[in-house]
Amino acid sequence: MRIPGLGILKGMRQTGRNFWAPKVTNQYPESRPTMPDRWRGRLDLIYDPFGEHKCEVCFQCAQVCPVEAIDMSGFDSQGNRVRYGMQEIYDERKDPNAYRRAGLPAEPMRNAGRWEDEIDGSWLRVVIDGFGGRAEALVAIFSAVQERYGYLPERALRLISDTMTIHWAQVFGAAGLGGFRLLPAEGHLVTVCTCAACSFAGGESLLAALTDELGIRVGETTDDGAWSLETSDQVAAGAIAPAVRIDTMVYGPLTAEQARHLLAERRKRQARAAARAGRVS
Amino acid sequence: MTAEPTIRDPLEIERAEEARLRVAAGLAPLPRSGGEFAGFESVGLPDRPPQTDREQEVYTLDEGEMLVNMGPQHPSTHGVMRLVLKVRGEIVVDIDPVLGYLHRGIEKLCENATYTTVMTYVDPMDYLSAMHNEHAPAIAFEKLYGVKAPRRAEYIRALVVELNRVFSHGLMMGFLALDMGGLTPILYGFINRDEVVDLLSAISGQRMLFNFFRVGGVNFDANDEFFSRLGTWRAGVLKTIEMNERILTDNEIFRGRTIGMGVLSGKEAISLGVSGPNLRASGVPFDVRKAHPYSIYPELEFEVITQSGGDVYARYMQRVAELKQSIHLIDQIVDKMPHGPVQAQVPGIIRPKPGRAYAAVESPRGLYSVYAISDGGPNPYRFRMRDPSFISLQAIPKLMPGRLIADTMAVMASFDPVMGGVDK
Amino acid sequence: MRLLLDRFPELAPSLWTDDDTVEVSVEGDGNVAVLWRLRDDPELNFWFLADAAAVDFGVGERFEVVYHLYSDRHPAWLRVRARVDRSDPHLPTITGLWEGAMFHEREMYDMMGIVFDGNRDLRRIYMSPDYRSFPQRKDFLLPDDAADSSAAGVNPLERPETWDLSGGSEGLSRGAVARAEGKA
Amino acid sequence: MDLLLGIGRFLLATMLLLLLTVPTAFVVIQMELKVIAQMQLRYGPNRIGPWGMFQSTIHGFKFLAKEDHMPDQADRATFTLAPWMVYMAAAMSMLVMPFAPGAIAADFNIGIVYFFAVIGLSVVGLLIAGWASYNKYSLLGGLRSAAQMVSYEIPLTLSVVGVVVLGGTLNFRELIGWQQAHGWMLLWQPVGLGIFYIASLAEINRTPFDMVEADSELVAGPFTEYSGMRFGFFFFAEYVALFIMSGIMAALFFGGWLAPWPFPAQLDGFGGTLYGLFWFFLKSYLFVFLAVWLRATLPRVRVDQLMGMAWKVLLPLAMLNLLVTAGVVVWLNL
Repeated sequence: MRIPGLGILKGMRQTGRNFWAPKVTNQYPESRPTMPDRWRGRLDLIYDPFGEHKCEVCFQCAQVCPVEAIDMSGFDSQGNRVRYGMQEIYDERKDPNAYRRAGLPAEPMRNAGRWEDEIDGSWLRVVIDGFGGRAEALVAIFSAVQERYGYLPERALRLISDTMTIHWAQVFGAAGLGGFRLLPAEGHLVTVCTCAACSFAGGESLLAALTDELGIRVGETTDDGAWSLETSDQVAAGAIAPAVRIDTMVYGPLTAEQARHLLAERRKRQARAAARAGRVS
Repeated sequence: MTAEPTIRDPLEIERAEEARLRVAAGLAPLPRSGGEFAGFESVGLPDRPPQTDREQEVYTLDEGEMLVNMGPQHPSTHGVMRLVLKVRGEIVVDIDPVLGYLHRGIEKLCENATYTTVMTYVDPMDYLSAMHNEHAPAIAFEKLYGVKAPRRAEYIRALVVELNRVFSHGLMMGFLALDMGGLTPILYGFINRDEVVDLLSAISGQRMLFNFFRVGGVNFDANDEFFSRLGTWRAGVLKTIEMNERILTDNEIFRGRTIGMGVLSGKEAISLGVSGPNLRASGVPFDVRKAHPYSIYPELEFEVITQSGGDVYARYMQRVAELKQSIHLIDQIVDKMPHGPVQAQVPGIIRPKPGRAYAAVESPRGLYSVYAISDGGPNPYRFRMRDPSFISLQAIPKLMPGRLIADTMAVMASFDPVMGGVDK
Repeated sequence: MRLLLDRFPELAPSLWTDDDTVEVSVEGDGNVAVLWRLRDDPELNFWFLADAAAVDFGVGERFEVVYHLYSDRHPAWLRVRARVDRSDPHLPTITGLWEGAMFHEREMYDMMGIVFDGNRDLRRIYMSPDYRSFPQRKDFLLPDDAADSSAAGVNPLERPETWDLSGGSEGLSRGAVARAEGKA
Repeated sequence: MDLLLGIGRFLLATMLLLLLTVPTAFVVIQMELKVIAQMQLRYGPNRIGPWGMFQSTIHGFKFLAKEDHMPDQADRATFTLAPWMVYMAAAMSMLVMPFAPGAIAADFNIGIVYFFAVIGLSVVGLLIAGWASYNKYSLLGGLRSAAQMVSYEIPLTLSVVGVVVLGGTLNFRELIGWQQAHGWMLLWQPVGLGIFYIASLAEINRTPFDMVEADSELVAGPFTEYSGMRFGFFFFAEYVALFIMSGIMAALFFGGWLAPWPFPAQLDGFGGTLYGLFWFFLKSYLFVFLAVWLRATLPRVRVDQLMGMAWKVLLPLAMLNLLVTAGVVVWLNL
């Protein structure tokens, strides 16, 4: 036999007691919860002890994000602006996408046809096959592409990613590593290493010689646009100090004389290539 | 409702009929009548002719009936679902659940994802039991790939899954009360949930969408921080649950509204495909953990709990009993936890041999199963998920006719559907 | 399993077992009869319909509707695969056996376009009523979502030449068919 | 001259009372926010002002700042009239509220009759709000309010009739005087008190009888389509009504402004008014607290249970109570 009202009184006793009980709300800005060590819910970039961002724009986080929510941009080791993200949000894929979601027949992508136009797809596939499609050969394939186009077109990278079954972010990250250009540019890029080992081994005089030879200072481009000069402390390991990188190739150890000779060689080769191009055209 | 006049000019009837047809064919906008009650009838009718028998049945109104759209934006539809209620005054005549407002095509997305990334897609399905959502694909993929998770990994899996069940059932008590107008139990439920979720974030790094299970193991081992938090939580877990019990279980108003309400017999429940606590509340002892044991459940001691009532109160009591059973299971698992690795040697992108695998787990809402087909590629060829709340939802139109609008909410909350899972 | 073979000798050729699954195949319209006998046979007694799902094996191939059943008497899941013609996908409904198959069948209709004859409520469940495609068929492509996914490049479905849905679906279907053959 | 003075006094009193309703609503709302929060193991509002004291005030001003929206097909006149009516019903019933000796705005002979007549007006406001909104939820809520309030009015009034029979007066001041002489009505009419409390909760749509705006079923009942200050009026009226019901209960059953001990149960002069005010408000807010406590604990009852309780339990009980009271009064010749 239940006495009516007793259950209600039991509940009211509970709430009444809780009226005086200590509260469990976390007063957020004043008292911050201690997150577990494994907590990976933070949405900011981590700083190192020197106050620099620890992020190296390697795109690995963007790669593993399953819903492709990460859209990031930054500067690679050469100071080029690099970006990884879903382009279709902003441009060409949007409209057909919307059509398809609505169940309507979609127009082909506006830019889809340009993939093969912009780059020579069949040539690239031959190159890839030549390296056996191995992931280790990625840098060599990049070199070949850059040799041909002067930079790494995004379409080529996409094609490499597709053909070699390497994730796009990895391909793109590798392309950002050293010496590769992601934007069309004229001429060659000469990078002199300024790491400690190279400086001790004569990097300063090497830089002076190159400045003298090219007639430009660091960070500048010659008037005809053929040569640019810059410095970096990440060109090569100290074993080949002092080192110079011309485009993607790293040379070293070099003396000032050898550097002048190297430049002269490249100029000759360039002239020959220009002459051949002239004949063909 | 004012009755329409029965004797009318035939020409007027014809005109009205024509106008209705034009509306049905989409040629004319819905008429905007004035404030008279008859005007209500036209609003809410679908703007196209009914297609199926059932639709005809629901959307044809008799004298004095009207349609009420409950949702997609409504305080108590547990997410975005629309219930079209056909009511006669306050009495529900028929219900048509309209789904799809949260449909994300997760099955299709998973068919385009690798086996590892599937785990992240299934998390937000039934967001109150994310661990169970990951458990079923993990088992299925392990079957496909022919790898077994280490024993410690299986124990950790069972542990987190039972923790997840605890907070899910605890929240159900709160939601049920909230849908009946009780404000407090939901907050006590959330106290418990917050503690469990902190615990789970100590082991997985995330609070809600854990992404913790891997093919062949789990992402992290349970560390000291986790176990120390688990001990603290275990000491106080029954407190919040008992608070809710004191407020609800003996409350006369609560009992008056739930006992005898929405009675689902065992036979009906089986026919409707209702599973899990809802089925057991109808007296059918079917628990996947016992019926088709997976993981380490054969090694644990527990009984299948059933209730005899089959009504809302029985479903509530079933949740409470299972919650305590889960805590009991957690104790056993922690006692028996072996040492060893937590992840088998499995590459990041796996390509299982062509084959098929079916795996089912007991989620807080019932039988949650995965049917995966591999074609040898890195993505599942077909990835099918059976979400229990999707199927249980069919019981609501069966139970409601003749009841009041207010009971719709109570009955629906007693089935504890989660729209993320229903809409996939 | 022996019992199953006794009762259904005609299904013997399609029998396939796994460590926890027994699988049989039936031709399209045989599903109701087989499932009915499976459910009501006192010794088999597969009383619980655990799942009903459709699988698309690509253009030019077939659909399959897969039922998973459970029985107290047997330790394994029973999987019944019913073949459906892809060009004319019709199958008798099993809502007469299990009412709960209603939502399953509505979902299959919505996602795959399989028509269940006799179903009283066969309409779209997730997509809007005026929607025209069947999203989970393999020839329904999602280039926008898939091209950047971590599996991009390995999936032939996402090549740009197959993006045009209206005409050029051969490119993709070849791949899908090839893979379906490898599996079936 | 007397007439003019009377009119002036009346105007002043009504003005004061109208002005009083707003801070009353603020205090009651603040109490509800804070007390429920405490019972739910939360802190409640604690950012605006010291200890979050001005949260409800900000709520009130927020209503002023919001867009005033009216549905296209709403009936404009009645839609506008409804909040006004509900608010006036609550505010007008304050007129007979016996705050303290000398602090009754209108000391009618038939104060109790007036009170029940006026507070019942709010049902009309809710009904037309539900009808005018052109919304099914509103309509259902409006009809629910009509059914609920009309049926609870009867046990409510019957339970008070017992008090009136015992006290022999319809005037609040005299009733309190009677209670000073004979002890609080609580002791004489415990059954009447129970019926009155339950029925008054239903009359002002408080949990567990908040069927009218049952937010998990009817969104917000008749208020669904209201926004801005119109909704604010409904909102305020609801809480003012809660205060009024608590005050009336204090006056009828708990001795009104009387202190709980007889030594100086009431004082004379201006100090006496303050003394009375103190006790009256203390008692009223205790009952407000009780109502809030109930709201924090109980789920809502269902419509049919609600009506069943009114007609099957409360009404016979109230009749019986009246019968016994009247019999005792006649028998003892009180």
